[in-house]
Amino acid sequence: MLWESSVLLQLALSGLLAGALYALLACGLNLVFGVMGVINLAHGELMIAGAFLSWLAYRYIDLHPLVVLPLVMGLLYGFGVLLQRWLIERLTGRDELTSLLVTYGLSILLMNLGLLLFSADFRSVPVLQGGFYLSSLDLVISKPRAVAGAISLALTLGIFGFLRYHRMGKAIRAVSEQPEVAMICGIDVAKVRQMTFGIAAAMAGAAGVLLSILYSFSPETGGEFLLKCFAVLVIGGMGNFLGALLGGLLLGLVEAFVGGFFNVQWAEAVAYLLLVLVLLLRPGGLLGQRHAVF
Amino acid sequence: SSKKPILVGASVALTGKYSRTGQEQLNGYRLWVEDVNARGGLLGRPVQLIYYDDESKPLTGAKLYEKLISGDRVDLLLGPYSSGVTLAASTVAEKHQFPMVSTGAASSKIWARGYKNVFGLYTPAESYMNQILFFAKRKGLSRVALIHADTAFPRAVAKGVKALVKQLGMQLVFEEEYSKGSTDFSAMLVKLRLRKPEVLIGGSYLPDSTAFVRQAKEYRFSPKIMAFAVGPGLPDFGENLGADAEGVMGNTQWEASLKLPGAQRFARRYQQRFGHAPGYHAAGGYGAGQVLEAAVKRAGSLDRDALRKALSQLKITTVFGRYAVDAAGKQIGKPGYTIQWIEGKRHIVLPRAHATHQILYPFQPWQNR
Amino acid sequence: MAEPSILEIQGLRRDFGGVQALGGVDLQVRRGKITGLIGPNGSGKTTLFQAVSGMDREATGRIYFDGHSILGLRPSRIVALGLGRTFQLSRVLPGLTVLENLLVASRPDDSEAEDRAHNLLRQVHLERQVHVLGKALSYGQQKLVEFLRVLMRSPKLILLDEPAAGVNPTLRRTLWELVRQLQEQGTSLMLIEHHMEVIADLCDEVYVLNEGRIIARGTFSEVREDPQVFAAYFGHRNRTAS
Amino acid sequence: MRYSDLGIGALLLFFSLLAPGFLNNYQLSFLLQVLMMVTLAQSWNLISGMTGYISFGHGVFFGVGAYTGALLLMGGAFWWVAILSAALLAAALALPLGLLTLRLRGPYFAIAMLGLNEVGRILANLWVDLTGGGDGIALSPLLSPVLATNYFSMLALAVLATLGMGWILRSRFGLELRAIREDEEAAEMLGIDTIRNKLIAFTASALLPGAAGAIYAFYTSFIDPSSVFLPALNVQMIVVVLLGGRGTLWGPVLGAVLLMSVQELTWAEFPALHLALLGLLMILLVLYLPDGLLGAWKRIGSRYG
Amino acid sequence: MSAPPLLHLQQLDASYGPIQVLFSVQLEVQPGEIVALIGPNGAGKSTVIKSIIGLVRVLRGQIRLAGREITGMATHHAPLHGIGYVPQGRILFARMTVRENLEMGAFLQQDPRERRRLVEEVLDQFPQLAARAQVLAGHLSGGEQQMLAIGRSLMMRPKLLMLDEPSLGLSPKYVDQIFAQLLVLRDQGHTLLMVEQNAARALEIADRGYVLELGRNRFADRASALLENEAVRRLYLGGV
Ligand SMILES: Nc1ncnc2c1ncn2[C@@H]1O[C@H](COP(=O)(O)OP(=O)(O)OP(=O)(O)O)[C@@H](O)[C@H]1O
Ligand SMILES: Nc1ncnc2c1ncn2[C@@H]1O[C@H](COP(=O)(O)OP(=O)(O)OP(=O)(O)O)[C@@H](O)[C@H]1O
Ligand SMILES: [Mg+2]
Ligand SMILES: [Mg+2]
Repeated sequence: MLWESSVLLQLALSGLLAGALYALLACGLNLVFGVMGVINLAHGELMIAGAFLSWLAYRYIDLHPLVVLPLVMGLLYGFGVLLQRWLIERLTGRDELTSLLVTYGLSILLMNLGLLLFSADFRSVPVLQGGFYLSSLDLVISKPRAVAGAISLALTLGIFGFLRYHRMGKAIRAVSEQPEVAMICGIDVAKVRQMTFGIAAAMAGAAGVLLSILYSFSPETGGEFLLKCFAVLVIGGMGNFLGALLGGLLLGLVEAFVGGFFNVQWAEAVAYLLLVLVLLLRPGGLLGQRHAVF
Repeated sequence: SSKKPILVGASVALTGKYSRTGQEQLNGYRLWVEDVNARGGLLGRPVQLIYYDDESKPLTGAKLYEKLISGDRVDLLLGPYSSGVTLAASTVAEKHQFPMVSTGAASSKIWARGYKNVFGLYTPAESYMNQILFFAKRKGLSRVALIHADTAFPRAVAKGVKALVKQLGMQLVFEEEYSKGSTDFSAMLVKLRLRKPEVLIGGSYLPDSTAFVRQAKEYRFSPKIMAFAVGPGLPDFGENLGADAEGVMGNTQWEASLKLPGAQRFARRYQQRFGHAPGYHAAGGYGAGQVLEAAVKRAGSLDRDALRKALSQLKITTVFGRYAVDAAGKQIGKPGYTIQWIEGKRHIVLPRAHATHQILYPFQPWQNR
Repeated sequence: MAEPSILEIQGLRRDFGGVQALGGVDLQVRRGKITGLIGPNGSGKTTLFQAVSGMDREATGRIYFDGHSILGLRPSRIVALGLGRTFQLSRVLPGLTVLENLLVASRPDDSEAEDRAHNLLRQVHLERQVHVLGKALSYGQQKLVEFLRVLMRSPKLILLDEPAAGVNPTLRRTLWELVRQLQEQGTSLMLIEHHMEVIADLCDEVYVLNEGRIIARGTFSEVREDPQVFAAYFGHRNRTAS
Repeated sequence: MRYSDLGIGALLLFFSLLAPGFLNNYQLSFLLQVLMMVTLAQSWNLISGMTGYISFGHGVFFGVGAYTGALLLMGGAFWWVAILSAALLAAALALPLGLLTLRLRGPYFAIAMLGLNEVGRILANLWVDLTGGGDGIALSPLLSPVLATNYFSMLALAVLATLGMGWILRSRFGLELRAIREDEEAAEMLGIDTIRNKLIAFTASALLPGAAGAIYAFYTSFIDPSSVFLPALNVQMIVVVLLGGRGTLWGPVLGAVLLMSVQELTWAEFPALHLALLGLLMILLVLYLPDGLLGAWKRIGSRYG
Repeated sequence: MSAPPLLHLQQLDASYGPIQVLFSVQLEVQPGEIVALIGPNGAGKSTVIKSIIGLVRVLRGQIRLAGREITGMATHHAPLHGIGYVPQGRILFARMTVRENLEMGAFLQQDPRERRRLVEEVLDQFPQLAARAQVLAGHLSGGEQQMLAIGRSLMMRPKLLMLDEPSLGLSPKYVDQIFAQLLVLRDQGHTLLMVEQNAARALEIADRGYVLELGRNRFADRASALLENEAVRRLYLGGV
C-alpha cells in the first residue's frame, strides 16, 4: 500500500520541499568553505539566530515571518561581516584546524547564550497553517512547506547567479583561489571575505526564518541541522555550489523515503550514513570536485 | 547551636531540555522551604535548600548528588526532574544509603531495581493512558496508533499502552519510536494516514506533541481521539497551537482545580510569588517537600534509617494528592487525571468525579474546523 | 650486467578527463647513468614522475623499478625499494625546521643522519638556516632543501624535477656537482631540466617528450639536431651549450 | 624524557598517590575527573595534536568503553578485566574505523568524526537488548568498585597516557606524525608509511578513552546513551589541549587541572553560564594563545631569559 | 635631473614577523627603464618587491612612486597607483577562464563595456592567448600561463610593472618569447622591474641592474657593466 503512486508522490514532494531548506543552509556553509577554507561550525547557530528573530518579531510586534525575512537577512549579513572582521580574519594564514576550533567555540558560545536568553523550550511561529488538498491526486501539500521550499530555492538560485555572473561574485571566486593575487588585481580581499561571510550568514538567517514556520526549534536545534548540512556538502562535493543544491534536495528525498518506508528514527541517522558512504566511495563528493566551483 | 540549618539538597534542570519543567519544580521546592521556615522549621531548625543545575543530563545529576552528599553533607535529599536523571541520581543515593524523595519522575523502572532509598510521588507512567483507553473501548473504538520518544519516560508510557491495548482486545495498528527532539513528523503522518487509526496516543513531551499536532493539521490527519503524555498538560501547548489545540487530550498529575487540602491556597501563593499559574511539576515539588517534612516529623530525627522507615510507612495527602508507596518505594496512592483542551482552556475530563467539563468527542476533523 | 636498466617504463598512459597527458610512453633509465627528460611545458614530464613515484596511481601501462613492478604501489613502498624524487613546486614541510625536514627523510636506523644533514646543508650554504622553519625559506632555498632531503636515504634512483629552477647560478653549479658525485657513487638519476647547458653536460642519454609522446631519444647532440625537437622545444633562437 | 619532566612527573604522582588519604569523597571524585580529562586530552593530543587529523568524535570511544565496562561488570567480570576489555574493544573498533576514515583528508575527516558521536548515541539507543536503550544501565552499587579503586585506576591511566605521550614526542614516530600533519603526500614520498602511522596513532589513541569510559561508568554507576556519547566531552578534551598547549607533554595536564577547576567554580556560581564561557574560552585561546599556556610561558621565558 | 625617479626605495628595512630580512635597501627605477634585480637565493629579492606592493611589513625607510610616498600601502591599492605585479611561479586563477582572469586584472574598472574593451586590447597584444580565451587557465601550458599572468597585470595599464622570475620553469622556447615580450612592453612605454635567477639573460635586456645579498645592496650599475664585472660574474652569474 506504500507503493501507491499517491504515497510516493506525497513522500517525494515533502522530501524535496524539506530538502530545499537544507540546500539553502548548506550553500551558505559551502560558500564560506569555498572562499576561505573555513568550515563554519557555527553556521547552524546563525540559522537559529534567524529563527529566533523571526519568533521575536512574531511574538512581540506581530510581524509575519515573510515580512521579517529581508530584515533578518540584513541583520545577519551585518553580523556575519562583524564575525569575519573580528574573528575569522585574524586566522588567515593559520592552519585549517584553527578555524575549525574557533568556529566550534563560537557555536558553543552562541548556543549557550541562546539557552540563557530563550531557555531550551521549543518555539514555533504558527503562521501558514494547514495544507492544500489536491483531491485529484489525493495529495496534501503542507502550506508552510510549500512556501519555505519555494523561497529557499529562489534564494539559492539567486545567489548562484550572483556568484556566476556578477563582478563582485567573480571577485569572490578569485579570492577563493588566490587571495594574494586577487589583492594585486585591486580586490580588497578583506572586504570580499566579509561580504562572503555576510552572504553566508544571511542565507543561514533566511533558512532560520523559514525553519521557524516549518518546525519547532530551540537553541540546540542548530547542531542537528549542521550535521545534515555536512552530509549535503559531502554528497555534493565541498566547495561545489550546485552540488550543495542538489545534495540538499537529495537528502530531503532520501529522508522522506526512509522515514516513509522504514522508520523516522532511521531517517535521522540516514544523513550521516549517506555522508559516510559518499566519503568512502567518492571522497571528492558525488559531483567530485575538491575546489570551489560556482 | 541547634539553630544550624537543616540542609536539603537537590539537583534541578535549570538548563537543557527539561529546563522549563525543572524550573517549575524548583519553584515548588522553594515555596515549600519558605513555608516550612514560616512554620518554625523542622525539628526546631531552619531549613535551607542547596541546589545545582544538572543541565537535564543524567550524568551531571549523578555527579551533583555525589557532591551534595559527600561535599556539602546535606541532611535531606529531594529528587531531580525527569526519569532519566532520577535513574542516575537515585543510584548515587542508593550507594550512600541516603533516602531521597523523588518527584518529577514517573518511569516504573526506577523502582524495579531493588533499591531501598527512592520514594516516588508521581503516578507511574505505565498507567498514564489507562483512562483514555478505557474510554475509547467504551466508545467502541479499536484501531490504536502509538508513537513515542525514545527516552525512559515515554517508553514507560508506551509499555503501559501496549499492555492495556492487548488486554482490552483492541488492535495496535501502528507503532513507531522517534528520537527525542524530533520535530519533523511528515513521513510518519503519511504512513498514519494510510493506517487510519481511530485513536492516536503519543508518548511525547511538549515540543514533539506540539509539532505533531501542527503537522497533523497540514496533512489532514484526524483520528477520533488524539492524546499525548506530557505536552497538553502545559499551558504552552495551548499558547503555541491556539485553536488547533481544541480537542487534544493529555494527562496531568495535578490541576489547581482538584479538591485537595491546600491546593487552592498553594496555587494562589504560587501565582503571587512567581507570576504565573503553577503546573503540576510545581505542585509536585511542593508536595515532595511536604512528604519530606512529614517523614522527618514522624522519624523525629535526621537519622537515615529512621527516615527510610518513615517514608515507606507514611500515608498522607499533600497539596499534590495522596502519598502512599509500595515496598519498593513506588507510588500507589495517587490516581492520574485526563485533561482535554476545550475552548482554549485545560479541563479535567476523566475521571468523571473530578471532571470540570464534559468530554469532547470525537476529535473534530481538520477540514471541518 | 644481467639487467642494464634500473627503470623500465612500457606503454605508460594517463588521461585527465579527456586531455591525454601521457599517450603510451616507453622509456628506460640505465643503471648508474643520468637520463635527461626534456620537452615543452605541459608535455607530460611531471606527470610521468608522478606515475613512477606512486603519487598518481591512475596511470596505466607497466613500470619496473629494479626488477619490481611498481605501478599501483604507494609512494612509501616505492621509496622503500630505493627510489627518491623531488617536486617541481617544492613540498618542504612548512612547520618543521630545515634539520627536521632532512631527518624525517632519513632511514629510521641511520645513526649518522644528523651529521649527514649538517654536511649537506653546509655544501649549499644553508648552515645558518638549520633551525629555521620550512615555511620561512625563500623559493630557491626551499628547492635546495627539497633536493637535499632526497639524498638522506641514499636511493638507488633519484628523479629530479627541475631541481635548479629558481636556484641562483652559482649554487646551481654546486648542485650539479652534487649530482655528478652521486653518479660517481653509482646512483642512477633522471632529470627534468630546461637549462640545456646542464643537459648537455650531465646527461648520458636524453628523452624528448612532446604532447605525451617520446619524439626523440639519444645523446643530447643527437636529439638537438632533430628538426621535430627543434620546432617543439627550442624555438627560433637556439641557446644551447655555451 | 628529560630529567625535569621526570621530576615534575614524580612530584605529581607522589601527591596523587597520597590524595585519598586526606581528601573527602567529593574532592576525590573531582580529582578523578581531572585525571580522566588528562587521559582524554592526551589521547586527543596524540591523534589531533600530532597528526593534525582533528577528531571531533573521540568521545565515541569513551562511550563504547563505558558500555563495555558496565556490561561486563554486570556480567560478572572482574573490574580490571572489564576495563582492559573496554580499552581493547575501543581500539578494535578504532582500527576498521580508522581504515575507513583516515583516508579522508583535512576537513572531511573532521566532518566524518563529528557525526560519529551521534551515531554512537543512536545505536546505543536502538540496540535496546544490549544497552537498555534510552533507559540506560544502572550498575548495582554492590558490584561497582569503590571510589578509591576507581581513583587509582584512573590515576594509572593518566600516568600511562602521559608517559606514552612523552615517549612519542621525542621519538622518530612523533617526528613522522608531525611530517604527516605538515604535508601528507610529501611525507609519503619521503618513505613514511603514512597509513600505518596514522592507524597506529588513531588506534592507540582510542585505547585510553575506552578504558576511561569503563572506569567512569563504574564511578557513576549509571550510564545512558546521551550521557556517555556526550558532545560536551569532545569539547572539553579539545579545550584542555588548547589551553595547555598542542603537541606538548604537560599541556594537557595543566589544561585539565585549570579547566576542571574553572568549571567547578563557575558551575556553582553561574550554573547556566559555564558552557558559554567554555566556548568563549576556546575562541580566546585560539586567537590569543595559539600555542597554549605552556607555549606562552616559553615565549615569555625566552624573551626575558 | 629634475623629474623624480618613477620608483625610489630609500633605506628600506623590512621583516617577516620578528625576523628582519632587508637592511637599508636602496633602489631607483627611472621611467621607461628595465631594471634587473639579482642575487643569491634568500637574498631578499622577492621581499623587496613584496614590500613595495604592501605584502611585507616595512620597518623603516621610504618607498616613493613618482615622488609620492606609498610606503606600507594596502596591496589592493596597487593598481590605483599604477603598479602591476607578476608573482613568482605564474600564479593564476586556475579555475577561471583566460578571459575571466584578464577581467579580474581590471577589477577596479566598474564599467563592464570598458572592461571588455581592455580585455580585447590585451588579447590583441598576446595572440596566443586570444585563441584560448575560453579555456580554463589551469589548462594552459607553462609559457601561456606566464603570458596570462603578465597580460593580467597589464590590464590596468600600469606605469610600473614588477615581475618576479618570469622565466621560472619555462622551456627555452618560452623563455625567448617572454624576454622578447618584455622588450616590446618597454617599447610601449611601460617601466619594468624584474627579479631573475636567469641573471645573465636578464642583464642582457635590462638597462640597469642591482645585486642584492643577505638583504643588502651589493652592486648597482648599468646592466652591461655588471655583465662585465669580474666579481659579479663569478659570484652571481655562475661564470668563471
Ligand atoms: N591534475 C591534473 N588535472 C588535469 N590536467 C592535468 C593535471 N596535471 C597535469 N595536467 C595536464 O597534463 C599535461 C601535462 O602536464 P605536466 O605537468 O606533466 O607537464 P610538464 O611537462 O611537467 O610541464 P612543465 O615543464 O611546465 O612542468 C598538461 O596539459 C597539464 O595541463
Ligand atoms: N614567510 C617568511 N617568513 C619568514 N622568513 C621568510 C619568509 N619568506 C622569506 N623569508 C626569509 O627572507 C629571506 C629573503 O627571502 P626572499 O624570498 O626575499 O628571497 P629571494 O631573494 O627572493 O630568494 P629566491 O631567489 O630563492 O626566491 C630569506 O632568508 C628567507 O629565509
Ligand atoms: Mg613539470
Ligand atoms: Mg624569490
